[in-house]
Amino acid sequence: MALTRDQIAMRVAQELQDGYYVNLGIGIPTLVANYIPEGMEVMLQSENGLLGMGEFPTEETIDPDLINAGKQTVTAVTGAAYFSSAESFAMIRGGHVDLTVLGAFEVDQEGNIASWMIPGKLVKGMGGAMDLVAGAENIIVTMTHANKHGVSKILKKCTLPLTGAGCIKRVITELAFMEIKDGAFHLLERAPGVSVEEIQALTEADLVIPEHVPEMKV
Amino acid sequence: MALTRDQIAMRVAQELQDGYYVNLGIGIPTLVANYIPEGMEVMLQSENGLLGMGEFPTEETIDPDLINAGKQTVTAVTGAAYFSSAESFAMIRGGHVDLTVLGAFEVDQEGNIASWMIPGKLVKGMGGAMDLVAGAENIIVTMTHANKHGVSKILKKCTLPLTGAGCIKRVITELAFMEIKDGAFHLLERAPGVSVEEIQALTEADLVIPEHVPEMKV
Amino acid sequence: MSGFNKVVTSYEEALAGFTDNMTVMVGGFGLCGIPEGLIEQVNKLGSTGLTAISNNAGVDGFGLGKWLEKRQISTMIGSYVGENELFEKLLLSGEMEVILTPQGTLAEKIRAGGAGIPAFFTATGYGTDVANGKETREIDGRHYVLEPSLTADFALVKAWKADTMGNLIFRKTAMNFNPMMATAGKITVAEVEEIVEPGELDPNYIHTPGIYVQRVIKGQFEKRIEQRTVKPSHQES
Amino acid sequence: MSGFNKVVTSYEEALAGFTDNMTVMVGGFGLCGIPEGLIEQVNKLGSTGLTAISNNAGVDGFGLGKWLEKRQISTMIGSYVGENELFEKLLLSGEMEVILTPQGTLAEKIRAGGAGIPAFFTATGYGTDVANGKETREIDGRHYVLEPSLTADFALVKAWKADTMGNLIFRKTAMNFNPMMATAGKITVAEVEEIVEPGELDPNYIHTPGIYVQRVIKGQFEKRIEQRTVKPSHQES
Repeated sequence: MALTRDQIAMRVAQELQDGYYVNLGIGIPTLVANYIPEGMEVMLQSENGLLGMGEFPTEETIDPDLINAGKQTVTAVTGAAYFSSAESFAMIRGGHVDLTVLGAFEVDQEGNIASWMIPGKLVKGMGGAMDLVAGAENIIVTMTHANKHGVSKILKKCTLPLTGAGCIKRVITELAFMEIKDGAFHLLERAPGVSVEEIQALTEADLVIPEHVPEMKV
Repeated sequence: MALTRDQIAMRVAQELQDGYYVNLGIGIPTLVANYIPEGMEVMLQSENGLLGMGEFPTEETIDPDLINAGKQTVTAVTGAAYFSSAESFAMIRGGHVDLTVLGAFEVDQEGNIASWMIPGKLVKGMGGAMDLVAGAENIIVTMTHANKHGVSKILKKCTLPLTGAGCIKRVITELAFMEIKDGAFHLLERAPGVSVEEIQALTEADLVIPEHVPEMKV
Repeated sequence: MSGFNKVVTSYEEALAGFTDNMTVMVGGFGLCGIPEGLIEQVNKLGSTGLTAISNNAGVDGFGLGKWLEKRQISTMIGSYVGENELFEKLLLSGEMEVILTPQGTLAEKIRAGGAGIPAFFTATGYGTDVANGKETREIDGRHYVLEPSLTADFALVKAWKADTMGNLIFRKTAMNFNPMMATAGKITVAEVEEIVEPGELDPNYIHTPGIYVQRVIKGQFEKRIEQRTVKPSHQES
Repeated sequence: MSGFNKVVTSYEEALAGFTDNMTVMVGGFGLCGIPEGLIEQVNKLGSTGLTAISNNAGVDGFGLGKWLEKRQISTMIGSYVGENELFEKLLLSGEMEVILTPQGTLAEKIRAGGAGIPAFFTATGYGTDVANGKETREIDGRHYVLEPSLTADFALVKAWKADTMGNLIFRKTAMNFNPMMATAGKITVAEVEEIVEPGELDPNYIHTPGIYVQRVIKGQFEKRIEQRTVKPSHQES
């Protein structure tokens, strides 16, 4: 069966390592914070100037001067640090963040990602997304495999304006965990109960399917 | 009579304005701090990371963590700030320092300055001098008009390796206060008792001499 | 003399010399850390033809949203805009030009402007529309875009505390774009919650040295919250 | 698990993985704010062929002067060197190459390296030997030199205090090059005067966030003074 949003987040969380500094985008990526393995320490970076983002505040501790990149009120963990946007993106651009998780509209087999603009809709802007995809060595994209009409978003070539070129290596959808290399998607894992054929059917890109495709453990 | 080192500093100090942020180089420029006009406030920037440099400490207050760009132990005034070398040169390069005073081996009528290297002698490095001359809008060079053999250092063209190109506008020597513009030195003031002819004799550069050249008041 | 006393007591003084068609940077991320009173004053002045450099463009009726209402902005440079409906209208009608800039590139362009760096290379935006018309270059096997720096006639920033000499400290994530903008304005005006005497701020922890700041004014801040997210008070994990 | 505990208790651990021919940044301005114990340890290791990036090169018998004695440096990148006699010898004999770099350019090259900026334009050095062989460009009527950034295999920095997670604060002008270098090392080792628990450093005034720091060691510092300048104690102005 296709993964839920939370299950996608759970699978992403398995890629975390103790001591990782991680930037989580808005949407499913944010949920990853709920599934950090027991006893593992991870520091969340929020690109508006916070390393060590904590959970939401209570009504008593809410502070308008302490928000995350989604403009939500948050808290800071012990050992956190605040800094300017320039410093924050120095961290990101300089490759100091260990893992970045973010959503996308489309990805393609060249590692391109489109995540910020749909022509014809109001353009709100890329925010920090272009910096994140250009700066991070280690990116996981979480997205749905196809749109509601069954049109694949795992493509040979992105159709929407790009957020970054040649920068994506790993993608998790509700159906599959895939790696992009040598100009193709490689199927690493499938969602429990989802067949390789179902994945193949919803994948427009070249998909390399190994003999054995294990099921995800979520 | 030719100005003393202190008199040169006194003349430079007349160019200060209340509220100026000033960077003073090593040597005569340092002496300018002793002649800040009564009641005028000036903040001294030291490029190793201090805005608001104070006087030397006492034996009791000496602090190895608090030095100036000449590596001398100093103090900080009330309202000072410490910062990194990158921030310090952001100030300098970004043109935020109101006045920079520094020494030179040679200057020429194109506004070039040579102050850091004499071929054949050990090259110790330019330190912050190249950044200072490139970054400051308002620079005063203090230097001797000629060497001990009477060879002019106010030149048509510098002979030594440059510290900066086309960046110097004002020069004070023991004999004269000059402005560089339109490819020539312009004599603005002469040291008390020094004749225009004496200055002319020790100036290799093109020197524009107005009808009346007032004496400096020091 | 009072060479380093930068305190002004009215918003008129704070924005003296502000005119139509100027380029103005405005600090803040969303509505967090914005100079509310200075924004209000520009709104009162009614200056038009402004090029506004700000990460966001406020919301309807608050922050830069007010400038939109009065059609004060002709060009908006930001990374994420359009949290208000009016923005869309002005954009579609061509009354306003928008230059979308990746957030980190925007931050660095402003820092570079203040630091006398006219342009720098960044990988951000390579292969995207952001790189259109810009020089690109391969360096050590990666592709980069040349980005020119940004400066402004006025930088309007919001700080937590200032001393009278213009040394600033910011608080938590209300810092955001404010420190860089403070360095990049020909005239930088800091609106702050508290003004203290020189010496009261520890010189070791000044975020913005006073050399960058021309005017300081004490403001009143509403500090409106855009996304009020809380957990129940009794949940104690 | 102890994912963020970066404290090591021996200099061997602090410099584990340090080898010949590496590029190493060393913080400090003159002898102020140098990581004395880490410098000593590299000296003990006897690693050779090093490219050392440091504003200065120490003095005879102290700081990087010790590396010179053991002929450990093959290339020195700094802005002001040669405060010791040995330096001159090594330079003239060709045993060591020296790349003199303007101090502000050096600071910015290191910051850029840490911030993922591969190159930037600066007016500093235009028209001088520093620009030899480098691209220059006129932008808005001024001339600039393109300067590539610097990174290092190891960055050895000195801070005042660290928490166990590697958040650092520096003290007074002992800060100097240390914060930028901390961002530019593949492995950044901070030698500090005091290590405290997380939470003891105010998150609002962290100079170097722990993300940049891989190892922290508590050191003993002699803090030698190069130019001991004092005024008489009774003079009270």
